[in-house]
Amino acid sequence: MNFELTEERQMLQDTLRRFLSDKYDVPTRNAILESDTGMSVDLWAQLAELGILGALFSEDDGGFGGAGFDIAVVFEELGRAGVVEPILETCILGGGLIASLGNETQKGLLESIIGGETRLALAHGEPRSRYDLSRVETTYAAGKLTGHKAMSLGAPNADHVIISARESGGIDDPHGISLFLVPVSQLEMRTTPIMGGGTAADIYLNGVSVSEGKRLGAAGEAFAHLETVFAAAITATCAQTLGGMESATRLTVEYLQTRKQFGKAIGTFQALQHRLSDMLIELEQARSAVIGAAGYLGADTRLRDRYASAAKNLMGRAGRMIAEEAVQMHGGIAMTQEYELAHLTKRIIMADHMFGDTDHHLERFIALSAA
Amino acid sequence: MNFELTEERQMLQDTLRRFLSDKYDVPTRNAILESDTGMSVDLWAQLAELGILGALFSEDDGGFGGAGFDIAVVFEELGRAGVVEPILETCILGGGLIASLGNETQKGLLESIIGGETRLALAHGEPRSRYDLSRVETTYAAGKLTGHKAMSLGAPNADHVIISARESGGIDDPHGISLFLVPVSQLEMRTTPIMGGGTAADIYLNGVSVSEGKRLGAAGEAFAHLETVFAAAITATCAQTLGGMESATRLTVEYLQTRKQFGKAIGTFQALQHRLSDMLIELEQARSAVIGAAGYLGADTRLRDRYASAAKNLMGRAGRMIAEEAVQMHGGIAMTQEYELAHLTKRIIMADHMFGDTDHHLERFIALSAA
Amino acid sequence: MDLNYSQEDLGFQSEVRAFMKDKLPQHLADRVRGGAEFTKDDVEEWHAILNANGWLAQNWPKEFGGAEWNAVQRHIFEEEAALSNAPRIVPFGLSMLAPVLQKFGSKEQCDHWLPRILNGDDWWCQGYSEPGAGSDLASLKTRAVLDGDHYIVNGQKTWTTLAQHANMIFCLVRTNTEVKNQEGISFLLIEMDTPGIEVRPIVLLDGGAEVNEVWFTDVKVPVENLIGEQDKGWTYAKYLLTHERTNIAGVGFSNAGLEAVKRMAKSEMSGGRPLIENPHFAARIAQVEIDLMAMSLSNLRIVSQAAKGGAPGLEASMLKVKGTIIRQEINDLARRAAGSYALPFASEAVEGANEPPFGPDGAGPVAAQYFNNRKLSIFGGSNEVQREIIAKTTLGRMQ
Amino acid sequence: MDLNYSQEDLGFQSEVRAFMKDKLPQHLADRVRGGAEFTKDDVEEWHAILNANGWLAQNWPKEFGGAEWNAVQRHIFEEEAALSNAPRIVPFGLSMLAPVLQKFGSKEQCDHWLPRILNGDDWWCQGYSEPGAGSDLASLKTRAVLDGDHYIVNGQKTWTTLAQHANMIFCLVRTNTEVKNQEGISFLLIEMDTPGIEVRPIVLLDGGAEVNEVWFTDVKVPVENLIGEQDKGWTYAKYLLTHERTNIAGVGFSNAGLEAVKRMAKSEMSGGRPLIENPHFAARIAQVEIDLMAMSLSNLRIVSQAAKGGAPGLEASMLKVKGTIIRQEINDLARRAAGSYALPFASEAVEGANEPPFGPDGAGPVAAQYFNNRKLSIFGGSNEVQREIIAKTTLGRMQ
Repeated sequence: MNFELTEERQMLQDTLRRFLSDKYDVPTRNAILESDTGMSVDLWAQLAELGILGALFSEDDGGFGGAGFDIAVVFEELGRAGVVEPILETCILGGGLIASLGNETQKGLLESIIGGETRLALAHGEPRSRYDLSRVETTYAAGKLTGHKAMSLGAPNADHVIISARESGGIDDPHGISLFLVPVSQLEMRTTPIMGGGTAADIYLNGVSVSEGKRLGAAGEAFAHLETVFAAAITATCAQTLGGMESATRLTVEYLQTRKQFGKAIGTFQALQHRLSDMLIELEQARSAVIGAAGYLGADTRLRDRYASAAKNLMGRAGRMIAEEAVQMHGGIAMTQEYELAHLTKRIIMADHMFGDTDHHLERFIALSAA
Repeated sequence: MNFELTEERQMLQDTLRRFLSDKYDVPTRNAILESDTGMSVDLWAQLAELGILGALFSEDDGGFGGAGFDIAVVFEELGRAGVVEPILETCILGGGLIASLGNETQKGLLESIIGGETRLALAHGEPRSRYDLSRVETTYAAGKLTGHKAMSLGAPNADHVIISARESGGIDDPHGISLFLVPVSQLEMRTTPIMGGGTAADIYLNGVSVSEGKRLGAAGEAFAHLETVFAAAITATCAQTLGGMESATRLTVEYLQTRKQFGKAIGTFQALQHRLSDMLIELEQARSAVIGAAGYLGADTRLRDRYASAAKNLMGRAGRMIAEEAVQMHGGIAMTQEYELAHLTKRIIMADHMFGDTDHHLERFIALSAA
Repeated sequence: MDLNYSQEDLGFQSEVRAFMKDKLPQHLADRVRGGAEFTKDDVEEWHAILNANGWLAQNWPKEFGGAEWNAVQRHIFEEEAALSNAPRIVPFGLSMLAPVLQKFGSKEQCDHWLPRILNGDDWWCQGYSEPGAGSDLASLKTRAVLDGDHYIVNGQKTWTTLAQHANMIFCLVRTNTEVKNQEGISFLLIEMDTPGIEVRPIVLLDGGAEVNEVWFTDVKVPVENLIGEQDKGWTYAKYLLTHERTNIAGVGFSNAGLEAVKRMAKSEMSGGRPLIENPHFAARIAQVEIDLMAMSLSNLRIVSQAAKGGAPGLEASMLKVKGTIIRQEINDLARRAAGSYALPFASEAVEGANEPPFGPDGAGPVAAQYFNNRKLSIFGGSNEVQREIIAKTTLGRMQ
Repeated sequence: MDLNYSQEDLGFQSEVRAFMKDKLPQHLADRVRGGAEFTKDDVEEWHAILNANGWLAQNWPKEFGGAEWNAVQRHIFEEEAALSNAPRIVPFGLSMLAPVLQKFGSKEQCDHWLPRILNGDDWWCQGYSEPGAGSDLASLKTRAVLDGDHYIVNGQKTWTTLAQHANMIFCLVRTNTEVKNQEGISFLLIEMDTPGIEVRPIVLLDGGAEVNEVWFTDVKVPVENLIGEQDKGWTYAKYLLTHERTNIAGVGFSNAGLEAVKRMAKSEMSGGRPLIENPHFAARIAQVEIDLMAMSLSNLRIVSQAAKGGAPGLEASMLKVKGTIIRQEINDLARRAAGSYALPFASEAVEGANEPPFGPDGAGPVAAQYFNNRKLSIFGGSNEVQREIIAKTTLGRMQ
């Protein structure tokens, strides 16, 4: 039993933290948020150069990490700084699927992903699927993709989108789902910035011609791989949310120390002290939940998914509590877009709408516990 | 719209409050709790004489009340004083069923109930029924009752027990349930004092001979009447719990005003002030919930049951919150049996185990809302 | 006790229902239902419709052209308005400034300003909050110095709602620095186009810009725009704050919000069934509905007490806290119901753009509303301040 | 990072498991599972079994006959003990007094008292709390006045756990009233059969009598029973309080408690199905289980830090608060699971009576445990005191 980071990961954390505190300050981020694309291509290149993207891939895939704790370390730092670039979409989802399913040609993309030249997205959810991973109505038949994909994260900035479609089986059958790697130029999409930064798109597939060669892996066999990258995506999201919660708590502590009302620092008010201590306790719970998800990411699927769902449920609850309490204890200033906490709050809360929310993962945890 | 008590009910409230504050002080109650029967026959006679039992029956049945707000006023006062005598069991359950189902002979009992000479109990729940009102495994066939009744409240002190049994239908069919009025001498029971005061018994019906003449109402038609008296019993329990919550809150306010720590009254500590205000807010919620249950007790069954279930669910949550916070803010003293709060706390919490708990009524509310 | 409305109240309720049916323009109701922000024109249109019916100044005495409704009638109107998706009445002139004018203003001031409020000639905003003051309102620093027949005002107000639409602002200003905080404050009416006033929008975390900073640099205000006596403004301010508390529980908003959540939960699917049949989501809805049912009764209890002349004190604070908890919980349920369609940053799309929102009906504004309504427990006397009032009123003085 | 035990720790775990299997008497495990209270004999039996294996004094240095386990080993033992339904080790002599003796006691005191603790010759209780002191421990009033070679002790202690079994008590007493509260306190060992001592049981709200008042009237205590220096007792008391915090999270108890709830929920029926399949009950179980999983990892993090010599400060307070919240929530679930069979007042029935409890297996003690365990957040440094420590440590000094 050991809860210390390896030297390499410690270095990764230090490097990334220093880089982001130098290069990703609040004005920079606000400029990115207001830009047309909602991301910085410059920063993307620098992160790649720094090896941050490579840390998310195994050595076999051309990286130097890729384990649960690598993901946790990187995304916790991204979350602390409120980074909005589509790293999770590109590396964890897109890259993860190519690494696990791609043939040699398709795997060729990994180098340019790690190098920062290519970005990917996954289009899996649909208007009626909510968070159910196996519910896919989009079809692939006679070389054409037909359906409607909902809120594909990062698609507006991706070069290729991986699209899930059903080739056989009933509407919620885990078996029969395939993935196709489609250049973004072939897709009709309606894009939107999302609350808390980043972009997403609804994708309308009106019989888009896609050759069988674009399929990732065997026909109808994608589900287990989707589950695997979702487990990693949940870990990454939870770590990112943890980072946001840390920053929100830090800002709250500083505010309590400095803001005065009725002639005293508001941190001297006992009611706020007790609420702060509850925030700190939940923050420790959240940290442990992320450690659990990361530590069991490589374990057997039931153990992995049990810890992943536990983490996502706990982050949903603890994240909401910390975000709301941080705002409330700040008062009006936290309501303004320009104050750092506003951005962090939005990221913490909106993470609940990605990869299954608090309730979804509670149900999944119950199902996995009964199994 | 009018939220003031009628003059008569105001008088009833004043009379009962004065009587209980004179005659039902803590030493008296503790003596009752430690007595073999767990109740005071003297007090019972005095309550009857005072007209308290009569206030729970309509004029047609020989009383002078019986409406929702009569029940609410009486039981709120009983709850404030932590009265443990089986008034609910005798008047609301037993008396209520006889009034609504009894033939002329059976209704003859009402006078002696109101007069304080007869006590009743209902034996309906079973080990596997939990809180489902229509689930009855006990049978009545060939003149014999066979089955096992769980935790019949007040049965040890009753003269007659009303026993539910199935004469037809499936195990959870609302139709097919009958009620029988059985002298306690005929019953084999195992009795126990209950947490928070009062008594209960498991009743073992090993083919007890009961003539058809003991049936209340028509064969198999008791269910709707059971629902009606349960709605009244829920209203009474909620009002009683409200009274307990009022007393628990009052004790907490007094304690905060007088108890000193670190040289100051603990009521000056802001964290406790804020928690007290949350207790007070929930107390108002609870008061409104009781008003809702009482006010709609005579309405159509869906409206009645919706407000009854809403009240029972809210009392379960608010009651737990107030009981636990009152104990926590008192500290050690509240853990001692002799302190008044201990008794009130137990009554508040254990009410959650009568007539359906917080979760049961949440489910019932959902079902009634969907209907 | 009687939980039902009197015959008279029922008659009034029918009248309000008929009015909403006949007079509320569909395009306004649609905007409310869609969660849109309101333009100045929208508000002025609705105010004019109400005024034509004599229903705009609901709590004003008849002598000033008001409807003089009692608390129960106001409650009925608010309930029906929320269920009909009527726009909210903008309160700054009507229910904040007007009661102060009527109680403390001169006859000239009343004659001049009150009709202008009714007719929509003036759009008022409120200059109370200042940066650094927060819940400690009396520590305000904006100075007004008497100079002949004018005050010269310097300082800054903040969180000024809809100042971008306003041509008038009523302000608390410090006219005396030698005395204790609460003393030495005056209540001034200021024209927004006076030289030296600058309005800067504050963009809120949901992207909306409903509040502003208002800066004053050597702003000249005629002395006749002083309300009551100089240095006595705190008395008027407190009077205003108690009047601000009408509809403090927001029952109507919660009812309408809960209905919207249920609508979305009926159409959204989860595991092949409507979300509303999911036991966990159904439990969340039921729990907040049960709390809301109880609070509605609490609200009616207090309303009916107020209708008889009782002054709600402690109870108003309790309703504020519980009311905001419930509204915020409903906002949280709404964002959950929308699933991934809560993600779009829809603020601009909602306000006037032509594109329809993403996802199911009603999903467009849910995230923005969730974030925006964090304000409910912060502004208008934070929930912490309310809890303090509740506890201290109950506990009394201790050492 | 590595969430798994080392090979060495796994070996130790097997050893503990084997020990529990072989040496834990069935009748004791049955009593734990049934939620029964323990007699003096039960405790002495279990202590003797552990002592025979060298496992009674787990945290004592080897020189005093201890096992000198590190934090991870202690954690493993606690986890296995809870899962095997082993009785709790009574801590007063072993993990509260002994560390103080070892650190501050004289050689004579160690030589005399430590072996007697191991052998079960003495049963110690703790004389800290006083009526009126509560969380403000240092305001204690029990006086000890030096009179030749004896102290004369007068005063009252309260909440003295299991004093009815004890022949010895260690006490904080005031030896100097001229100085500040924390100064002027001394640490005395007192024989319970000294004339002038009276033990009065306090019946708790669940009917149990595990705590007592201890009254002192002119009790003569030889000066050689003073630990360390006179008036320096507060230092020793604080040292003891940090040592009291082993297993502060109570993970083992929570795991065992949650298992018991699940067992009952599998056998109890609701709507014709096992209660555990009821979505609302399942959600409650899942939520607390998720919280417990996270807290177990927090606990391991702190344990592994402590095993390397790091001193848990803030973290211990966090574990105390969260740990008690979780345990109390599990107690609440247990009473819900039992349904109406939570009603019987079972305290006496459980302790020794022959009649079986009412209702399903395990239902007997659930209500009593729910009420009794309200103490978890009150005693041993209330959760309010812990929150104060957490916040103040984090915020530092402010004006």
